[in-house]
Amino acid sequence: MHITEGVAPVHLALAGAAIAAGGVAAGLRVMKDEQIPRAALMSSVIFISSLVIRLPFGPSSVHPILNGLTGIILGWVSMPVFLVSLFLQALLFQFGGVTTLGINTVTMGLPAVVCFYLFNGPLRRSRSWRRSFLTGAAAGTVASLLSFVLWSIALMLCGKQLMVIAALALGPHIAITIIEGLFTGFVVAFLSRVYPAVFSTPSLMKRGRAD
Amino acid sequence: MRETESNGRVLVGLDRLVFSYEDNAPVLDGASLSVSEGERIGLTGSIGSGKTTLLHIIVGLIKPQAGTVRAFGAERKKEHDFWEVRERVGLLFQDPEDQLFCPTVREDVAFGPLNQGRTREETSEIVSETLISLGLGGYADRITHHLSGGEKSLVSIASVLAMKPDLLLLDEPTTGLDPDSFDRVRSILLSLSQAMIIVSHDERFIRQMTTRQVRIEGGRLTDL
Amino acid sequence: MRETESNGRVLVGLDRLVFSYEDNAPVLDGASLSVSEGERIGLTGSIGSGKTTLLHIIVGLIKPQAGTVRAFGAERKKEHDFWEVRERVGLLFQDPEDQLFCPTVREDVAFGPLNQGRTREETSEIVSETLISLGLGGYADRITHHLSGGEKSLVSIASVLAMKPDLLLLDEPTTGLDPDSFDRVRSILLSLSQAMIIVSHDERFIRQMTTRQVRIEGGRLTDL
Amino acid sequence: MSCTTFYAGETVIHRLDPRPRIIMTAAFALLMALTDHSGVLACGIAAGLILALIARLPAGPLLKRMIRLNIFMALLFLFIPATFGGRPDFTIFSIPFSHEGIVWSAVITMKANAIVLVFAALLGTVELFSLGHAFHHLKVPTKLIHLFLFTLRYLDLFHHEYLTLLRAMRARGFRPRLKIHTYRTLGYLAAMLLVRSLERSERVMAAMKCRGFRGRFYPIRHFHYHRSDAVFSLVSILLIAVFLSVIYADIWRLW
Repeated sequence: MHITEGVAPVHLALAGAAIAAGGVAAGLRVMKDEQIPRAALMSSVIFISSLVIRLPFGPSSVHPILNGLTGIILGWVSMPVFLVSLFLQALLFQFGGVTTLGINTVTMGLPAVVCFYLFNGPLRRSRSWRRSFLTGAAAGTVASLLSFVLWSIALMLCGKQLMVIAALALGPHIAITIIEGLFTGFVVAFLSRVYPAVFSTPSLMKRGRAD
Repeated sequence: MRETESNGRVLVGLDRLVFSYEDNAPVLDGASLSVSEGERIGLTGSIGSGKTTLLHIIVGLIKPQAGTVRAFGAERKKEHDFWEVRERVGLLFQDPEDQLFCPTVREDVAFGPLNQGRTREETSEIVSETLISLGLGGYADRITHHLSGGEKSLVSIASVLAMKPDLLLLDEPTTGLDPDSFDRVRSILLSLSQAMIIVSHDERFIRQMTTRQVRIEGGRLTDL
Repeated sequence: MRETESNGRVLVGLDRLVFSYEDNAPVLDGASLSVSEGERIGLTGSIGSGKTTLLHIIVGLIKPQAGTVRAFGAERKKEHDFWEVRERVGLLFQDPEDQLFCPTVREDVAFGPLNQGRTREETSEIVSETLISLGLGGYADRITHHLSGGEKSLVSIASVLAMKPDLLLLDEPTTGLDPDSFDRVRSILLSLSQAMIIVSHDERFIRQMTTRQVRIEGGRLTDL
Repeated sequence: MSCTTFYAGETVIHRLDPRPRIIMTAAFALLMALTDHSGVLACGIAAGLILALIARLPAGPLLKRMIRLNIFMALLFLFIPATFGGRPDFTIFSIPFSHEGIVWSAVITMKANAIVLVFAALLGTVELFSLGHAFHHLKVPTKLIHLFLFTLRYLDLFHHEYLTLLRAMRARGFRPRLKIHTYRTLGYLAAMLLVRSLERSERVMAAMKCRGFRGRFYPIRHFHYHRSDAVFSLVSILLIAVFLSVIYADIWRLW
């Protein structure tokens, strides 16, 4: 779900960077200093998980995207979290790239923010395993589809002829979306059972810990 | 239990294993051990002497650089050779936190049997049986992560026993337990009929629990 | 060190503390303790008995539901009452990974002094001093997460000592250490002149290191 | 982790101040994104190769990166010329491959390779934490930098926790298969890691408070701008200026 290095012409790279900068600034404003460790440690786990977890898909496997999950938990803070994570991916593995960093942050981060507004409230009110699972699955699905839509639009703006690539990716991406939904559903169901406080943003510092 | 003789069928045979982590000096350097049905072996040795490594080699989580692993009548080399081994050997990790990852106790205990290919009904029966036999009858729907340290230890034992293994590998099953949980774990382990290897640095505990004691030192095993 | 008498000024006084996590049974239930200058107190008790909780109450990370905390001559109740306490009490966490959150050793050791309001120059001097005194002279620019477990323990001790605390609270300072690091930590702790509370379940270690032993059981503290 | 970063090294490039390297990489990347001039792009690739040689980037990992990048480029060559329209260069199975499509794909491929080479040689050679500190001096918001530094700090730790849990799952007979059970198990694994990260973040925050943290960070790493850095900056600026004049001279002529 990345726009590859070099594909974006300069005006689009800059436009992407500008939109991303706005979102990141909003995220940084929401995040208080004492929430930095929490956001960062989660970002660490999200980065690791999306790299190492392989979800079986036919004879091969896909990596989870996890932006629906990130969005439900972190809201606007997802924007800086994805900026950091995409920068690291470009630096360490050459996924995405520098010129497309802004665009990719937007295609990953904006759907996350949308999921926060759509699903965080319902999830907080959810009392049953089933409902939490369904809400999580919906978030995973919506985020994955939205990312695909934004990615296709970005691709098309890079060059109309790239529509072929987007069209080719549609089939596999639908399968990926289904898997992503299932996976996110299980993660969210687990969290709402074991650690529901994770969905109520500011109040995480008050829980103590026994030895 | 203590009087069981080690004259049963050989379950696992390790022959001259060599293993080192990256470029360090070998942890195991010609280690050999054979475990027979009904045997209860105590494995002692100082920190970093390779006790845990040895257990992990038996179930193929670590592959030795030299030497052979035989288990249940066949030599085991590749990852898929160990699939059967893992279904018949129960490994209890040192820290229950490393072992338990499901939301509820029920799901954690059911995880092994489901991997063995049992149906939902069989599994749910095994889960209740196992929990009841360990005195954890009311725990099925408790959230694993919220249990106390001692309770987590008991649940992780349950999750291993639910696979009905022929051989148990127990890595420091009692460290950090409060006296009550310690007594409970001890009497559970004494009541089991499976062959087992118990790793511990508590030598008194080892002498009480096992029929044969082995010490690991300089990468080799010697009977005590 | 062992002969130091506990007749100094009282540093911290805990009086009939009550604390429970959420709706569980109280972990502390009338726990009282007083620590004087130069005292070295060993605190033992099984897992979950409230040892860590007690240390966290002293520095105000956890607020007790009843009872009083006095430190350095004043009662401490609110978050900002504890700011001064935290600058004079060094708490060493059980897991060095929690304590070492900065990228490099230098930054980690400097974190406390900078927060205490020391200048850059003072801080950099304190950092080198502290590291050298612990035999970590060449470590300043090492990347924290590349250190070995033993090295992490030593650096986290350095990061606490750099604040020049009057009282040290050490939560299981030796668990998981290899024999070499264990000896190094032990001799460092023996060489310090500060008052300290050492939490450990290793009773032999506690007897060696401390002048007074206290056991926590059923939420209360009793001298041994 | 299987990171293919290149900061282990002792070359001139490794010793340069990270700040001008960041600025020059960004400027270079924008320049490459700006131009379609094949001469400039070829020079860009040459510059990238020269930098990679000077930095002595290990061939294996670098090749792996370049292949990863060029798989997408191969896709472009496969599909774009056939669907681009315009004057066909040749036909395969009566599908016309258009000249414009081939040129377009080639331009994109050159841009991408030039940027990736320079990026790897200039930024890939900065130790990651120094990169964070350098960003601080370039006025990137402090919160973002601490987010970056904390994320980095705990990557290895959580990767290790992941491997530990996965090992325990394998020990109990788990093998990934195309089954709901697999997705559920891996979902629990990720969720468990998140719970652990949250609990650890509380302990980290507590440790920070204990050492007097009241919401202010003090970064202390400083860099020194040496003569070699000035030389590097000057050469880079000159090169970029030459590229720019070529590009604009070209546009002018087209005009």
